[in-house]
Amino acid sequence: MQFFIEVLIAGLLSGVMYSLVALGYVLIYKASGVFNFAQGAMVFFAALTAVGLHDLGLSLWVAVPLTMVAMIVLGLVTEKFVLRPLVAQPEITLFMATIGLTFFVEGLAQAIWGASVRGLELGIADVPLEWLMEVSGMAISQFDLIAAGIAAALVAGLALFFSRTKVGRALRAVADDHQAALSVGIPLQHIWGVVWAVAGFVALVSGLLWGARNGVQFALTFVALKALPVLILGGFTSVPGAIVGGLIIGASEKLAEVFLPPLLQQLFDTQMNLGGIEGWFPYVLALLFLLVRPEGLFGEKIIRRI
Amino acid sequence: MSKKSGEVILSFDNISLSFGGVKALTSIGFDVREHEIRAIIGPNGAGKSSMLNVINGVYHPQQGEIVFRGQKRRGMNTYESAKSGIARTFQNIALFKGMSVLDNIMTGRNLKMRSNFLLDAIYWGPAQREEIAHRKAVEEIIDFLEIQHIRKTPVGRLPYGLQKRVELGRALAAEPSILLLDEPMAGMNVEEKQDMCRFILDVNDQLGTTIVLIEHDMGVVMDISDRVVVLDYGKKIADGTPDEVRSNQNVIDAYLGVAH
Amino acid sequence: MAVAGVSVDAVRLDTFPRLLRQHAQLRGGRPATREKDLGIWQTWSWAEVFTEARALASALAQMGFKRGDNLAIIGDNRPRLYWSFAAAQMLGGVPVPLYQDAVAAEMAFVLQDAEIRFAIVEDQEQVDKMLEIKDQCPALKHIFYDDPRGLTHYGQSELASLDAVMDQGRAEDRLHPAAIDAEIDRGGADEVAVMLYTSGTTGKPKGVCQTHASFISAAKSGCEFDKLGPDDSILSYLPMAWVGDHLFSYAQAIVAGFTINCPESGDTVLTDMREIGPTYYFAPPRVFENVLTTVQIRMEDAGAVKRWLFDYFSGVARRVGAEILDGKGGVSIKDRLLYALGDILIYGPLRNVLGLSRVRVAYTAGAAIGPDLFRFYRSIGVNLKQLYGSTETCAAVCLQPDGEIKFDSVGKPIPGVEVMIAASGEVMVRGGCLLKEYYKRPDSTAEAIDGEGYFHTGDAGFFDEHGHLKIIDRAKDVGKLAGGALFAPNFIENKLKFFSFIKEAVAFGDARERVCAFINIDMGAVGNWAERRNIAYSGYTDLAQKAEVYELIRDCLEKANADLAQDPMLADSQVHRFLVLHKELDPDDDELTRTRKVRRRFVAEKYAVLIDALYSDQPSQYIETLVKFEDGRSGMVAADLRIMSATRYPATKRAA
Amino acid sequence: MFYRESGQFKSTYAEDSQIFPIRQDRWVVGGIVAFAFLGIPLLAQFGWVSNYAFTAILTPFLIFALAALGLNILTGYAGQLSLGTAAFMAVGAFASYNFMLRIEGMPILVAFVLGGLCAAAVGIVFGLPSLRIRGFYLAAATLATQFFIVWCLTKVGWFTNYSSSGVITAQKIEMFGYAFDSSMSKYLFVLGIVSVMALLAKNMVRTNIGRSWMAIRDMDMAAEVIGFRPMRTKLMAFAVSSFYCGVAGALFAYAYLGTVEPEGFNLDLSFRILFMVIIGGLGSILGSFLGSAFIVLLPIVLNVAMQSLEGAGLPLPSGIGSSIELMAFGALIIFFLIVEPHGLARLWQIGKEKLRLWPFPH
Repeated sequence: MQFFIEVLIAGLLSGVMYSLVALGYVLIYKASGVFNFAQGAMVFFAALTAVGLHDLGLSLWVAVPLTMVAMIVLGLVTEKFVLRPLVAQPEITLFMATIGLTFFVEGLAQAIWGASVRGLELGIADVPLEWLMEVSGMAISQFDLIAAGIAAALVAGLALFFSRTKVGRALRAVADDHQAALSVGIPLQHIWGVVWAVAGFVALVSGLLWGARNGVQFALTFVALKALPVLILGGFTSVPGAIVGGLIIGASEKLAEVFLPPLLQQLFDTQMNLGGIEGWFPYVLALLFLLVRPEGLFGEKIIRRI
Repeated sequence: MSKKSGEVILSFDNISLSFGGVKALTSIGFDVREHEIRAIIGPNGAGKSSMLNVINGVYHPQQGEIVFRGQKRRGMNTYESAKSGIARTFQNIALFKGMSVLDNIMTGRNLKMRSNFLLDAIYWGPAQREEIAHRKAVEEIIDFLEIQHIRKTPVGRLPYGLQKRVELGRALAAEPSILLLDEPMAGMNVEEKQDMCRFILDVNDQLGTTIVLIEHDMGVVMDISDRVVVLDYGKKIADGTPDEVRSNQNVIDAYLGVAH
Repeated sequence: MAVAGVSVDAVRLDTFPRLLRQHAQLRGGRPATREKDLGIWQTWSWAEVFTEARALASALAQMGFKRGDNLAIIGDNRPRLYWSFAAAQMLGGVPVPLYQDAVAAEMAFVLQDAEIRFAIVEDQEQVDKMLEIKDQCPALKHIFYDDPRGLTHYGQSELASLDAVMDQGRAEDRLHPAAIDAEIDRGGADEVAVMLYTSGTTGKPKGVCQTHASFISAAKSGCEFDKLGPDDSILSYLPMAWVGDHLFSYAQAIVAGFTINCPESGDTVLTDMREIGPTYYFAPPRVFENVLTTVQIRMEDAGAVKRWLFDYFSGVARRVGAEILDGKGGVSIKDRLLYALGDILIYGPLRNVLGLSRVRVAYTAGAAIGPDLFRFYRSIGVNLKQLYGSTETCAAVCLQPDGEIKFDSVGKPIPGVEVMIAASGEVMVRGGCLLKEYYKRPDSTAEAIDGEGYFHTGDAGFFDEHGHLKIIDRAKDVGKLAGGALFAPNFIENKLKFFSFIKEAVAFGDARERVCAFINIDMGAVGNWAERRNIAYSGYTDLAQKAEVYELIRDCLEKANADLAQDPMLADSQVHRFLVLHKELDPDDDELTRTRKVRRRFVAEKYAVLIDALYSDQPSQYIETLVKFEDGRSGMVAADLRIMSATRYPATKRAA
Repeated sequence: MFYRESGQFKSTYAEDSQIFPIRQDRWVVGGIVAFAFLGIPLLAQFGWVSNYAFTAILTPFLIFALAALGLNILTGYAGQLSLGTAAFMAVGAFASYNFMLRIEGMPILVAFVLGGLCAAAVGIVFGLPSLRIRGFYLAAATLATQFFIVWCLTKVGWFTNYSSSGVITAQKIEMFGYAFDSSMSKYLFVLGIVSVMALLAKNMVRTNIGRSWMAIRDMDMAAEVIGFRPMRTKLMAFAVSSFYCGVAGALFAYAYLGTVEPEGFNLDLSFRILFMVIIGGLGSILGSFLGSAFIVLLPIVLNVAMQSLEGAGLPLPSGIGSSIELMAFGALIIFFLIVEPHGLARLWQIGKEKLRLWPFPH
């Protein structure tokens, strides 16, 4: 039981960070109706750039802001050269374009910083919290906790940004209806610029956290990919959805990873190693979920009219 | 004209339909006779399209009863209704943009096609023979609708009026016993409207097809239809021959009600 | 095929039905008729055509169609209408094709004149006309329609669908196969084979009676002249009532046994032409002109490179194309190579898109053709030639032999035809191809054919040094200017019409001291020209009166004047003043004949006020005119026409 | 310009509905096929076509073309976006492997067909969501296929015949006692299969089944109303598509690599195929081939380019090649989507139209 909770918590903690990545997708989707497949690549790019600069001898306090600048530039460039020419194209076309963007950004990152794995030290040790150990005997990573904390803070911040600020409201208007937004004089291009910048920022933070956790490497893009099932669960347009979805995915995949293999082994009574379930579990979960609720947890039901 | 119309083949009794509390149709009841042209008219949002969608099984009424060719049913699915000889066109053109006029109309005959995908893949013997047989039938329709010159043009490139014609062609290709037309003349200029009227009448008297058509403005419909049912806010407010309807007070009010 | 009862004299192939029967026997399987229908070229073999015609014939016979009866045939070029000719002829009857675009009233006259009892028509449109004039033509008892579309609810007793009729006929023919053969054998070569009504530039139409013998001889000599055989094919798209179409699409097709192809409809002719790629082609100059105009217009939009290529190689072709086609020597190797290259890059593709790539022989006639136009087609490798003839002569008097092509002559008399120039300068013809008579018009027959059996063509012309006939004008139109100089209006008008901007022109000057002209602009060419200069216009009348357009037309006129000045005989015929008409001259308003010849006198009377204005010196003249529209309605067109004068040039001796 | 269509009229519907109604097209295509089957081997005899050309260009080109064809049926014709192509290829490859392995005297072609059928079955299962969801929801869902299948193949030893490394070595290709072991014979083997399957695909897309796919793609509501059953149609698309991918996967293992591991069929491969389809042209058989040729040749061209750069004295950091390749791919995708969403096939189409109308512009 205790072990279960331990796993659960660990899952939830990484879940929070999934939500963070997922948030990047939601932001852009809400604002420009684009499903930005490249978000993962942006995470990778951000992390790699930060680490790269850091390794060049800059302190993180310099490296991170510089990276932020880079991310904003990347965002603006993307908006101008990829999305604007494709405006009013079917969603699916835009989606494919962002797949292209993914490759480009990944390539770019590696072309600049090389393909080797780099470690990132944020100065937070990835060690279990002693006091918790003493109290309950559960091993919960201090790093995970803090990371989750940061993530949570950021999520909350963005939620506020959406609901309170002028830009945030403008964003929602844009998301609901481009034409209307235009007609009330909301500068679309400007808004999109902002959004891509914010998305870049989110990518940076998640990149740093994940990077510090698993090392900065190509695999980051797969972590980011996990945001997809999160979105499918939570719905592409809902911030709370992203959060809840993230937690569900995080928790479930950890649990599956730990508790499924024994089950399966009994089931087929084999001794084979069934590790790595977390590699696919979220997707299958999402897939099954879709069969039940195509519009996601918080997405609104689509009525087909003719 | 109505001399030609025969038995009742389709009748509705007390049909009600609502979307999440919003009532689209409230206890509608009327019938359709074989070989007649039956018009459903009414101001915008009167529930005309909903009615049509109920007929060919896109929507399923919460209550009420549909009797089609003597058998009762609560509303069947689109496939069944297509199988049973109901074809339709759509208010905003629903052609297959990526395909040529010919192919679009060919799709209308899919229910008459027997060959399976393996034969198709080999394109040998029966498959080819069938394809050609249906091509001939489709060419008859193309000839009938006078669209020979655009036979192989992708429909996406066609002007609105012609697209409407092609859509009619696709519906006709199924050789339906009942043809549902959802605002066949919407957005057409006078000339196009005249053509469309001509085609509708020709279909009706040369192929004997029963036609149920929706029209938003009364003008044209009154000339070509045998009987007219008038809806307003999802309720039936009149039913009868064009003249009866024209002189019906409710109808006049309803139409005066909506500014034009 | 019931060949059993064929008697000895049946083997004489001197009537069309017998020729047809022979084709059915010799090349029964080969294509005789094609029609673009339901998306493909439906094809009928000679055997099928023969049986179809027999079926129709038996049906007609059953319904009391007798030897000597006339059968009206009205509609676009449709296979079954062509077969109706044969069907009527099988029974010794006379097919009478009418212009399908004629209005009911015009048809009424012919139906009465020819005492029509049977009419085979294409579709609802024609049926409606028939029913409209039924009461004026009490004789008309049977109307068979080819296309039942829209006719299902017509109750009239006269009406029957051709399908039904022919089914009945087939059954009958199967029962007594010998009957039709017997009828075919009874036919004689000197019997009237067809009656073609000449719209005639004046007065009521006259029915020209042509015998089997004359049309067959005309067709034969034509086919031998150009070596036409069973492998040739032609696009049949010109009015069936026109002698040209009857000669090429019926007489020659049956004599030589080649394939005729009927287009899907009037407006798909160009595409159908492209698909079929006929080997033998006939078109009046106006068609060639339109095609060239569209070519030029379409090339305007082409990219710079393409246009350069086109212009450059057109230049090469203009220089040497015609010579190469005529196989004349004296063309340098370089030019030959260039031409070959041009053939790959431009001429070949051009012929291809125009559907002319397979054409062996193309003819034009019915009006004078512009030298540039003529040369253009020859230069891109189309063997375009001119012929001279008329309804009364089966359209076969002179042909241009290969290799001896001159744009300003109509060629040499064909074998079996003798041509003589009367003192008056009128061209007179004698030979096998002459008409038998004008139907029920002995007076005009006598008028047209003199004692020695010469037919007076009414054209003025002369033989040049190479024995080529040159036609300058209608004899009766040739007049004198007050100054005494020769005035040949058509000659002038044609010169003007050779400009792509000018569609029609009417020149005046007989017994006047100077020449003035009406102009009809070519809507297509001028409209396009205007758009390129963003001159907005609402329609013909508006465009016609634009100052820019007048300038444009004046340039044309001055070019023509310069040209006329070259010829001492015609130097005085240079145009002084002109105006652009506010409406297009139109057959429906009787200003043109159905073959689009100007009804000179009629026009002169109708627009007298304008003529006076031309000869006064007022700058403009108001006029309003009643016009008929396609749908029979009519309305007023009114405008204030500007009048402009054109520079003239002193007569110069042509530099020989 | 080279077209001479005048006189090529059709007097039957059979003629009119040929795959290549225009004679000149028939000649060209015939020529190309003949060259592929006879010309290239002949040149090889004279040593003008190297082994490298066969193993590194021609054979992979054909195999990828087949896979692209498969994906194109699903995405281009039926409008169902999938990111799991590689997984279906994997199923095909490993299924064939096991059929060959476990059934005595299994003819190779039969094994391929069975492999394809297994892929089709899997395709149907993972196609089920397409009945409820569309667009990139579906795309995301198909990732499940990708990861789950590869995981299964890696973890369940039976599939790889318990090879410790998880790598399998494909059996020899033998038919009627003839062993296809030379690079050229393998090429011909692949060519044969691909040509046949391309023809079959072409026939499918121009007949009712193909029309049903396009109908669903263009306007599913209307398609349903005129009697196409969405479930049937979509699953059929998944099945046929997966079958093609499966066979392609088998060829990938047997005729191209020889030894493969499940990881070889990763997401990256799926994307590669997707790009072929996009660049080649959605909804075009020809496009699949053009796209494949493009993607196969691009890295080679880039390599040559970079070598020449180094030759010119601009040494590039090692390993940057692959990154640049990635960027090039990405950039090209975006470029094509912006400039010509219908890909090379459409460009080809336009060019052809121009030639047919030459010298006229339109």
